[in-house]
Amino acid sequence: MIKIGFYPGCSLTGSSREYAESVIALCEAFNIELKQIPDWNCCGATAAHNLDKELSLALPARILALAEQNGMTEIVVPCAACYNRLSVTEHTLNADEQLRARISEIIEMPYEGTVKILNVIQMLQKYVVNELANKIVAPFDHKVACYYGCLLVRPHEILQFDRVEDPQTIDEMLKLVGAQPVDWAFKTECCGAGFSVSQPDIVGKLSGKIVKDAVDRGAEAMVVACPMCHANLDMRRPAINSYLKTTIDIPVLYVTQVLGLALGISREKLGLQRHFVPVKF
Amino acid sequence: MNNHLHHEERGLAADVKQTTSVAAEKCYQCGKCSAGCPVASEMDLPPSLVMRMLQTNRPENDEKLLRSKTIWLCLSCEMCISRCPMSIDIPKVMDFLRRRSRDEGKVTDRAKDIVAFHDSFLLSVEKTGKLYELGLIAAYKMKTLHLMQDVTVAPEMIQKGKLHFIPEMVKNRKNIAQIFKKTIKAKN
Amino acid sequence: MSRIGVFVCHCGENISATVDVEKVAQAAAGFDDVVHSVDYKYMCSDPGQTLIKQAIKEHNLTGVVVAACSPRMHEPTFRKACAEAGLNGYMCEMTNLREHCSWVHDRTEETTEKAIDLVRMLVEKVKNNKPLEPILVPITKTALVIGGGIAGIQTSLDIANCGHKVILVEKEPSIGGHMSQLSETFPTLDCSQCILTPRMVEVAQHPNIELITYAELDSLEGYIGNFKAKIRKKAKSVDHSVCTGCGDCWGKCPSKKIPSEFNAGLGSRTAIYVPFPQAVPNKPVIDKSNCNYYQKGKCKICEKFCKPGAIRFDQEDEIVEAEVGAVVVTTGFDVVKPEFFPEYGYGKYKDVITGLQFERLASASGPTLGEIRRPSDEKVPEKVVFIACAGSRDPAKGINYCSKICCMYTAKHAMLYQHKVHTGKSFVFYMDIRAAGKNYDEFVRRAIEEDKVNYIRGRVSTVYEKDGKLIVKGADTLMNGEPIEIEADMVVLASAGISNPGSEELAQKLHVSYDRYKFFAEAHPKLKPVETNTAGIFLAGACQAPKDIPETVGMASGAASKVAALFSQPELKREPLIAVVNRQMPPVFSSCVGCFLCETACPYNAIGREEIKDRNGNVIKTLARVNEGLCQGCGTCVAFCRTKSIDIQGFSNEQMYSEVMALLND
Amino acid sequence: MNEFEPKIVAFVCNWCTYAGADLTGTSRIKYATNVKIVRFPCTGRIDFMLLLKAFSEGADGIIISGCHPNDCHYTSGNFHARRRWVMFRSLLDFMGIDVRRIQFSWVSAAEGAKWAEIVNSTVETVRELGPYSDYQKVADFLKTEVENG
Repeated sequence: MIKIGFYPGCSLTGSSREYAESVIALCEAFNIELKQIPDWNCCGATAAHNLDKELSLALPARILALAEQNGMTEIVVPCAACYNRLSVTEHTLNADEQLRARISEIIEMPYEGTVKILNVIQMLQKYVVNELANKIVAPFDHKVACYYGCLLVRPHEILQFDRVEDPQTIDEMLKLVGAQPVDWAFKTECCGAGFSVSQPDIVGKLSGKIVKDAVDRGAEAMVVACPMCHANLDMRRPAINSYLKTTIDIPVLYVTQVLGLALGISREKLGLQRHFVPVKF
Repeated sequence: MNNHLHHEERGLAADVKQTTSVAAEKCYQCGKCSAGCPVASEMDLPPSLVMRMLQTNRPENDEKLLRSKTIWLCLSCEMCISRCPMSIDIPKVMDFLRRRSRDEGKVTDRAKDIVAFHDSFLLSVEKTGKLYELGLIAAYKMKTLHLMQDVTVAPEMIQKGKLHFIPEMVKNRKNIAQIFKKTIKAKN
Repeated sequence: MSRIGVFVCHCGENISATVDVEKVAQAAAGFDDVVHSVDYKYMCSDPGQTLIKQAIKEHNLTGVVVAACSPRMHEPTFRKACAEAGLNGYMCEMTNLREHCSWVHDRTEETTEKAIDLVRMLVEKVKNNKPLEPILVPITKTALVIGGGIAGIQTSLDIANCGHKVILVEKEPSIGGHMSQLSETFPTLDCSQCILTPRMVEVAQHPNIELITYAELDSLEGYIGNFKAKIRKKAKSVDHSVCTGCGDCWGKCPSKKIPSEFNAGLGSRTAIYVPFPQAVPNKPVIDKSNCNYYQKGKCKICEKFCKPGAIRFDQEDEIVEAEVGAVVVTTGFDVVKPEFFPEYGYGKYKDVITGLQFERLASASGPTLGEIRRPSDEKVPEKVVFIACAGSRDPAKGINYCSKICCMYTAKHAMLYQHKVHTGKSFVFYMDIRAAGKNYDEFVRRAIEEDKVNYIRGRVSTVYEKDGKLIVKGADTLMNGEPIEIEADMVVLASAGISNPGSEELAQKLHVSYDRYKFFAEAHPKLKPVETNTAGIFLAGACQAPKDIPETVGMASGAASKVAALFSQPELKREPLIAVVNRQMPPVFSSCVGCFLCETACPYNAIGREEIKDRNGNVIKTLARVNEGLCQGCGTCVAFCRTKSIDIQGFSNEQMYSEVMALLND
Repeated sequence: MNEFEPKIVAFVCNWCTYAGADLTGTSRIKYATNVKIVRFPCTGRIDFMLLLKAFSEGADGIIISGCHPNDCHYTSGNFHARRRWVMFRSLLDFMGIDVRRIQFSWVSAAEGAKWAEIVNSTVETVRELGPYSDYQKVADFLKTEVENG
């Protein structure tokens, strides 16, 4: 049994709980125990760093400090936005001792910077990929457009995850379960991110361009690893369709849902029924 | 010794440099940022123009920047810096300009929805330690009076189990309150 | 008792703006043994030098310290001036108040104090200087030219025409270099091959030039006038003395799909090949890495069809040795590789090509016979986007410099395209137009005004393919950064010029400096552009930095004239800054104890042994002895010598000690 | 403010670091005035007894800088210097001299900015270490060395 620290983040307990469900289901299948960071808080997301620098560091620092307090050396952060905020905080505070001391004082907790932060793809690569082939019961025989968005790949100097232009990690992983990734142009274009509520028109336009390109290239499904991207591409589909002046019904799946389907995990356990755009396969 | 003679720098660009270490004079106006920015066409000032205005070091341009819609439209997607030949951290500059704009009460009316959303978001985090989505939407609607927006989405979210009626709470809320008090609230 | 003169230079205001030069001169006047100390506006000028000469005579000076710029710049100037006034040149030292003081500090008291310290150090050193005489060495009047592009061709011809022998070494099977790949040349649009080919033939036929193709420098030893070069001739697998160049072999070779280097990958060649029809020599070589016989052990079709019987599968690499008196490096440049532009999709999309590839498309001898057809489907592109500064001036990607030639060739490309495709539309994304040169700006204006090329000031963010079109996302910075999208059929990148792979290795073989981009470093950016820091080794062309053809040819002739000047002397005067073993009166003879640690340390095998014999011919002592022809004056032996018996003239133990002590005991 | 201003001697080779320091000047990059350069043909020429002598005469810090490995104008002088430096460092340790007082580095003719950085960082390091006061130790050592031949 492998034990990893787990930071679900707010979205995964609410609007994107199917992401959490599918992550947990997948980990179960591979005998990985996810241990939630006790009493975790919101990372502050875009709002905090838009409005206050110290707040935008203190909120993630509290999360990481709690993980340290509980003896965790490695945590998985499925939400790309949280992953980004936590990684940037870790990087910033590790590079500036004075600032780290100041933030420690704000959160009233010591923070050493010892916890390794993994996104869901990195966790899968580390613990799951080698065993994946043996467990496939229903190859995911569909054309997919893997959508990475901004937060998984930028800033590259800090995240060091995949290359900034035309990343491949998710594509390569999905090939292992029988999917056929399409070569498309909008893998790392922004979907509109935190404007989902405040600027739905912009989200419709930006996400519209992304969805249209995926469909134009023959994709049958879009695959994401970020709740914000999912919300914009799935929940905001009416805004997208009204921008595109057409009806596009390509479903948007989390990468963990696609892997789960290939392993034969039930649709309910993976939370597919929670999507706005129905998943028909 | 080592007391190098520096020209005294003033104005917004100097403040940007001091806070973010981003030197506006590094920008040679190639425009690659504006070319790649997903929201450039919605902006009143595309990112390369923001950098140019900082370079001019003129009070009236500083003022225009702080009252621009651009700074609030920036999505922090980091496309600009990832392709900038001079590695200029424009997102960091935008962060700085947003904070300065708020501190000086210069937030443009054209961005009030965006700022209201950020405020509602942080309010939720301050009160509960986490994001309470239903509360966020309610607070946002009260702030903006966009009462009818998304009236169809919310019920469907509830039906799909995506919205809680009761917020999840951090146990140590005192700790969270302290964090807010020592950071964002200390300045306002 | 020494009588030292100190001469403090203002260098216009370069020094005097931050250093109080009068104070320095006054302070120096107070140093022990300084009998004369003055400051002057320009010491290196004629009146400045006269000032020194007069002072030497008037004050009977035994040593001179010039406090001015870097000795790397003007040491020879002032040593010569002293010699003219009757003071041995090596009794003159310089201290660097400009590069090491006034230019790197602000105007403070500390700066002037430092300047005074620097002067004191050299005053103490010069007191321990000894008069030296130059060493005379013979000169081998043959030049080695490395690289057979236009720079190497021009250099070789110029040296050969002065009546000296030249060995021209080229690593490819033919000379010609990048210039032979170009279609037409700016700003006159004359055909590149038409002007180059006659010179290539002239090289091949010149009685003074020995052309060695398909060969590289293996090693170089020795020093100016007396180098020994080892040249590796790669096995051609063809006996060129028998081969007639008939072409039967490459007509029959079954390996036909090898990307042609000459066509920048846009066409293919065979395994036994001549790179292009006008190649010199026009005889083939076998590319072993792509030959069926070498790779799989079977084929030999070329041998079967070769009527003269010139194929030699068992030929091996051969090392030839040559004695040369000078070396000219003319190895040229390269362009950045595909992985450099992930955002532009180069390497991923066939119709995103480099400028060099466009040259081949536009060339009458190219894969499309000069018609502009895009690589993916051979259609004539209706819309072409040219992206200038693709890689250049991009510190984020590690290239800070301007590649200098792209503005001009991009204008030329757009112009050629418009001439060949009358209905086509062309766009150039640029940052600045750098068209400094005779008739250059006029040329660019012609592209814009007469050929209607659309110039857009802005850099492209990304290029992606959609429905057979390349979508180019740029911005117009003259329209306040307004985003622009162009659906193009082909995109041409003005890719940055970079140093050749292997240039670092070559520089190390030659012991010459190179810059951070691995371009070879000239000895002085303005006044010694074709020299390197190593005497006898010269540079020409784009191996020093990207440059266009006229500049390359000018530099090549410049390097050739330096070689010719060197060869015009009967013997060479060398600096006597070499090691010597001390000699004392009998019965000691020398403090050298004959341990010969110096012999093992010397990188030049310059230490020999000298036997001291008594009257009867019995060896009573064996001493180390420096061969002054071989010693280069590095001084490694000095640091190794335990008895301080070997010392280096000009940087002797006494000199260095007194210099350091002067600094610390002020 | 009476900050301690360390005296630092730089022993550099003529071909790489001296030229690199020239480039610092040509590029007008500013650095501290504490360092004075002594020009050698090659770092291989530097007799490390001279460094001890410098310490014994009141130097607070020393910089030794030459060509990068493989780039030596004289093929291998810098390798000899490096080897000697490794031995010398243990001698310093043995004598109780803080090795941070000596900065050993490679600066090529193209690295003007690097030279300024090295000067400034060495000045800072030595400034923090304070004035070098154990020179008597070195002087004694040198004396016995000389006596022992």
